[in-house]
Amino acid sequence: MTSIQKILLALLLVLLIAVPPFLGLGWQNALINVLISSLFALAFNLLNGQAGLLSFGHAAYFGVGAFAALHLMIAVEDGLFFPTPLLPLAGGLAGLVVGVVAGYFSTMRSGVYFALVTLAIAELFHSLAPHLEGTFGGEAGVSSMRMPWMGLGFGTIIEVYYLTLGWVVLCGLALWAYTRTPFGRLTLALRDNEQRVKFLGYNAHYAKVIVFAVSAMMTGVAGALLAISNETANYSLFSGSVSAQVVLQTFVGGSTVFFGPVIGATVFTLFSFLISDLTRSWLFYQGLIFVLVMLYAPTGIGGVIGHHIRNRRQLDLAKIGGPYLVALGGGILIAAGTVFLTESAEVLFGQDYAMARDGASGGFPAYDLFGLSWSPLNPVTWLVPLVLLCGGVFILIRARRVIDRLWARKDEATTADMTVGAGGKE
Amino acid sequence: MTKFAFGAAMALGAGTLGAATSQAEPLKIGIIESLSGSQTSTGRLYARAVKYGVDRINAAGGFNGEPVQVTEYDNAGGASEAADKFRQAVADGVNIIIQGASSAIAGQLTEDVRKHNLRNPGKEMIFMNLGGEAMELTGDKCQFYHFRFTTTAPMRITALVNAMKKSDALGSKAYAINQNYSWGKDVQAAVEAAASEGGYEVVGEVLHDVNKIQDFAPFVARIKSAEPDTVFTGNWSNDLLLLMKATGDAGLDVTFATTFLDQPGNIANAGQTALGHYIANNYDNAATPTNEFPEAYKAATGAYPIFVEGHSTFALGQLQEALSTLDFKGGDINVTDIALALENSVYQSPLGPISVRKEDHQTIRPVVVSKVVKGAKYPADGTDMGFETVEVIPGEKAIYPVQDSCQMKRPNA
Amino acid sequence: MNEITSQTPALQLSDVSKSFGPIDVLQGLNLDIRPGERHAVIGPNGAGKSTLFNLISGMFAPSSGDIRLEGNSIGGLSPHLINRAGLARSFQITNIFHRMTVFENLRIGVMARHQVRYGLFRSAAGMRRVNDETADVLNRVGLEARAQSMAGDLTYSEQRALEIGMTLTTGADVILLDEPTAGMSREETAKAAELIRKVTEGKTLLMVEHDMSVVFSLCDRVSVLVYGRILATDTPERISANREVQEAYLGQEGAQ
Amino acid sequence: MEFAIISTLNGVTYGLLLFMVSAGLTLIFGMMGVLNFAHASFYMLGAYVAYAVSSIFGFWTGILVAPIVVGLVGMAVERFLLPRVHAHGHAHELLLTFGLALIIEELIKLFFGDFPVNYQMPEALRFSAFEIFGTGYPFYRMFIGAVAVIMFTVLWLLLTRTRTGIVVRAAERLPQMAEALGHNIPIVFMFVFGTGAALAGLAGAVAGAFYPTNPNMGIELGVIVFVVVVVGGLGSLKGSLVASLLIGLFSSFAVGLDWSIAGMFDVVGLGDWARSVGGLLTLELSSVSATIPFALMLIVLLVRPAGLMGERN
Repeated sequence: MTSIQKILLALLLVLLIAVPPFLGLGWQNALINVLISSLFALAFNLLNGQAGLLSFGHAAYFGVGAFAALHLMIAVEDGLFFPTPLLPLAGGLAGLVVGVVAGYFSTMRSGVYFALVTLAIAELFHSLAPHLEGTFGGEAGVSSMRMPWMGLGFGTIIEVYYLTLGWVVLCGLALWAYTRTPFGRLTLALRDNEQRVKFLGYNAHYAKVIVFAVSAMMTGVAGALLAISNETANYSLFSGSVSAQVVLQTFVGGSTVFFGPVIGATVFTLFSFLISDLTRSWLFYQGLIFVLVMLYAPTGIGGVIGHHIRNRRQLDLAKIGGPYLVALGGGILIAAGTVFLTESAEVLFGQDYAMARDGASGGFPAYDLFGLSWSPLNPVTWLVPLVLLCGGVFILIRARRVIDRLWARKDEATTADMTVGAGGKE
Repeated sequence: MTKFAFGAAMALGAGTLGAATSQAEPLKIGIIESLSGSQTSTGRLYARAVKYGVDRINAAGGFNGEPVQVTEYDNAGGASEAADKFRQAVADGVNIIIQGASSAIAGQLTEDVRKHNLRNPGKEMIFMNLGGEAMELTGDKCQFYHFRFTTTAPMRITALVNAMKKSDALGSKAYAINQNYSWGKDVQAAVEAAASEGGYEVVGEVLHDVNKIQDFAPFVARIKSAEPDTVFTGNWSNDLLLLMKATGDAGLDVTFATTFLDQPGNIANAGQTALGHYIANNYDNAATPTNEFPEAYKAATGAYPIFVEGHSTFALGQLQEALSTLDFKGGDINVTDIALALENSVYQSPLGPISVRKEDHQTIRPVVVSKVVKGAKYPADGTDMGFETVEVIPGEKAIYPVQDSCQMKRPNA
Repeated sequence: MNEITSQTPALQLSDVSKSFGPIDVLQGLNLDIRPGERHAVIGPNGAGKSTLFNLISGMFAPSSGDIRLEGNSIGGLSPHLINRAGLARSFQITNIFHRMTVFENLRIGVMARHQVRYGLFRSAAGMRRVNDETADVLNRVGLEARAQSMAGDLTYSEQRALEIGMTLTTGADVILLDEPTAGMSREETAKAAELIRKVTEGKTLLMVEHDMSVVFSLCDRVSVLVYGRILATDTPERISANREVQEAYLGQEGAQ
Repeated sequence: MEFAIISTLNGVTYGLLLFMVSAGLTLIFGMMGVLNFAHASFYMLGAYVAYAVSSIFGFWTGILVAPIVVGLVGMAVERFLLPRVHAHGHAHELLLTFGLALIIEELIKLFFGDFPVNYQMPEALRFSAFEIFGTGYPFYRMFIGAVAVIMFTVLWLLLTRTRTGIVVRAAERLPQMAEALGHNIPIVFMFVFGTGAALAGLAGAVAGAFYPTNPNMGIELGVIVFVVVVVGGLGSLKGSLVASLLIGLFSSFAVGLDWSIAGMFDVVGLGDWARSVGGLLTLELSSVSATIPFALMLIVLLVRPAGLMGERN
């Protein structure tokens, strides 16, 4: 880490400690979720980004960690002496144990086959858990209550927030430190060229099991933090959508940059916090964002930022800043057009509108959107998104050409590597 | 510096919370529903009905001198998302939360409410459970601030058995096929329990995975070999549709006694296969003596109440009843008082009175038993079929004894 | 070196066969490599040279026969165990960690030797002995100027040098080099041969090599592998005079 | 006996349906090495397109149009989207299709709503083909089976007997070589992907009229189709057929069998002990029949990753 990065990180930490008490409960809660999903994504990316093993079943270890912490919480509620702030240890331990076993089997395979083994393991958990009521509490799940400890009640959201923050920072730094250890370097080597690692005297399978187990352990801690925050866990934690969510967040954030997954987790968590109650199509937008990132910035947001930082000396910000702003404007126009069309479709194909049509005896009555009334039969209604889309695309293409040219000029000057296709494709 | 900021912030936070309660306070209702995910369709119907109910309260002058406010939260069909939205609702100062589409989420929310109330005396919340039918919600998990405004498995099965026996449709051999989770198990237990009353023998029962079976033909083969007259099933959504279609395709001649056949799309999808089968539910348009309520609902929302909207509206009506007995004179809202008022309220629904049983906060409510026929008064899904009321079983007859596991702790007042 | 080890072959293959399905790639191979000798395996394409290396280094298990490293059987062991027993190999197609620096490429190997294989609780940057030794190997293969470059960015001959360097890192006494000069210019080849001579000083070397000039300048003995059998093993001079070999191999090579 | 015969019949037709959906996935993976997560979405898209078309132009038009539309969508995906991420490896291709699956599902919800739509087979097809042990056997089940069998035969012949098939298989193994021989490989791949998608679309159009057509049908079938393809061997058409039938038969028979691990312990007299332990040991096979395929998939992946019929790589 360079000193600038260290200062930025410290600044972020100060903000995370000092600001939340001034925020509303909703934001405090949202930040807890951001922290938990950040740790989850970091742990997942240890396996995905560092070791090159794409897991489609990380929900299994997340869920196991949550249930383990919860069972310990129940024991504490029943009188066992155990400090509440240390509950995530149970999640980490459970994640580690399950991770060793699952890792042993899944790392026998690589590539797509590895992904499919992890998928199958998670599906086994998901389909068996509701039947094992003793452990997983049927479909209702198990629940407990945080017990006070040393004068801390753990009843308010802010207390849970600080507990979560402490654990996430601790685990995040541990994961970062991991990349600096000999084994962390070996993990990278495994991703690059597993065969050569074997011929250098390492048991590659053994090494992969350890990476898997560490990842599962940290995932378990994240699960435990969720359990502590929610005070319940049910079998849906094992569902494919949980595994999928962490994959989406990691890749949107950027799997090649250590803190990239945190960006993805933050963006997605806040997106759902801010948007999910506003529009029913938020999952559509989320999928769209993911696909666009995959197509135009395969290294993710973190990858693009990293690319710019790496080339900051050669980049003339004064020159390239303008076109970037223009491109951003184009992007906003396209987004506005897309949102308009999506929300219109939501209305026009919705049940309410069908009823309104019944009321208007089959005609096409006007509908309300963004505080205005639009008539489906009026060409203006469709001209608006069309103009937005076409204008946006036109501006974006023009801006990209300029940006590409500026980057190309920079490349001629330096012959530096180009890992990202083009910087302007954000 | 940080410590100071922290302390100051705490003081500030406490200050604002205290200040917010000093002026006329509106009653806030939060709907934490499945507005995305696989149960979206049901979640949206609940949300719509609740809004209709709130509109009626507001049309009658609101409460505490302010209109009742209602906010929708999307729990995406997941319990942990629901827990998350619950905290959001707490942050927004919600007094009453409402959910209907999922038992599992109801289980989560009732626990959340219980813990919240323990930790925040004086700022209690009520959970109005519109659709979580799991027995444990009024058993193991029963608590003072949870109210269930729907039936449970024993109520529906008792009603089915009574009505079908009376109309000679029950037969002497019954089969139970259900989903392998608490609801399905509750139904199976209720079918066993009602055997002597209904004079039938349970010739077979099976539990299957929830929403994972694509092909029900093997189950139909198994049912057929037991040769039942009536098949009881608590299945919903695809599990019900696929089961009925497979039965129809096999030409198996049995009568289905169901609980969720009225879910939109079912009748259309099942087609002719659906004819002659029975359902017990909270409400059906055809069962109302006058068409006043369905027409009023349609006028306001654009559609008849066809699935869960009826009983959800009644629940809000009951809340209105309860609120009408209270007057906080524009001051702080005392949620415990609302809960106490709810306990004493009786709502005269078009189908009969609905009251709350104080011991476990289960509502004592009428259950409608209907049969799918051609040319019904209210055709379903744009087909020529619909439900015809067989009998409305009054609440006292449908209700079951309080579960022993319910140890409700009442507020010390 | 004491008496016994000097008598025991560094590497000994007895009656080794390998078949893939119906195809017999190697048939009843016998080969003794003396400690400290430089030994080349030559032969036409498809003779089974790569398979031979893969059997010795543990990528495949032999179908039958025995392979001994300094007297201990290693046939069928997994690659990492064979490496730990003291045998390292390079690859014909460059097989390095492309997205890591040159220094780190070498350090992975050095770490293995220093029993910090799975070290999770220390900093990699703080391991002085490991880093010193890595720097030493780096110097020996002449890549000190490129230490912090990404391995993938090196020139081809630099990558080949790195490839050789990596076989040195684990401290093995027996080194297998698979066509270390393949694809190099004449000039580069000469340099590479010199490098190999220098870095394998005091070690046992077994190499597959096509370039006869390298074989002649570097090796003590040569084995000729044709259609899965050893045709002859002798000094380079005598091998080149062997008529059978000329017919089977050199003639063919000359005709190309 | 009656149970066995009826279960076999049911299992075979269900297996054939699974094959219909998995055939396209197998084709795409076998030829191009792309594990298409959006495949089940193509299946769902097929059902919805057929529904939309058939409500205006009739059932058979719908069956005909759906695979064409879905096939075109597939070709567009292969032509315009996949190449963009190709350089980043198979993982990114897989993630892209995964994102597409999310989008397709949400789009369908946007336009068709969350409820099942009323997509029905014509009344003329709704009759019993024959009667067995007093139970009618629906003709449409046989129709689904027949379509699957035809699909298999045609694909098999196409791949092994025709010039195109040989080019496609050559293109998979040695793309540069095939290209050098004058074949337009991008076009070949585009058609392979399009065909795979069209097959899924056809399966959706045919099966959607029998099973409910709703926005969850993709997810529900998707996972099981993965199981089929893995168990059969990624890329092996024959393997998919065998695995489909195997899983179809298994699901069918498991329903009637109240086996549990505790029951097996009875044999050695430990049944009561096992029942007292509970948990996993007392789960009945019939109630967890949806779990077994995943266990099967796991075992196959670990013991024989090439699947039942796949070639070892």
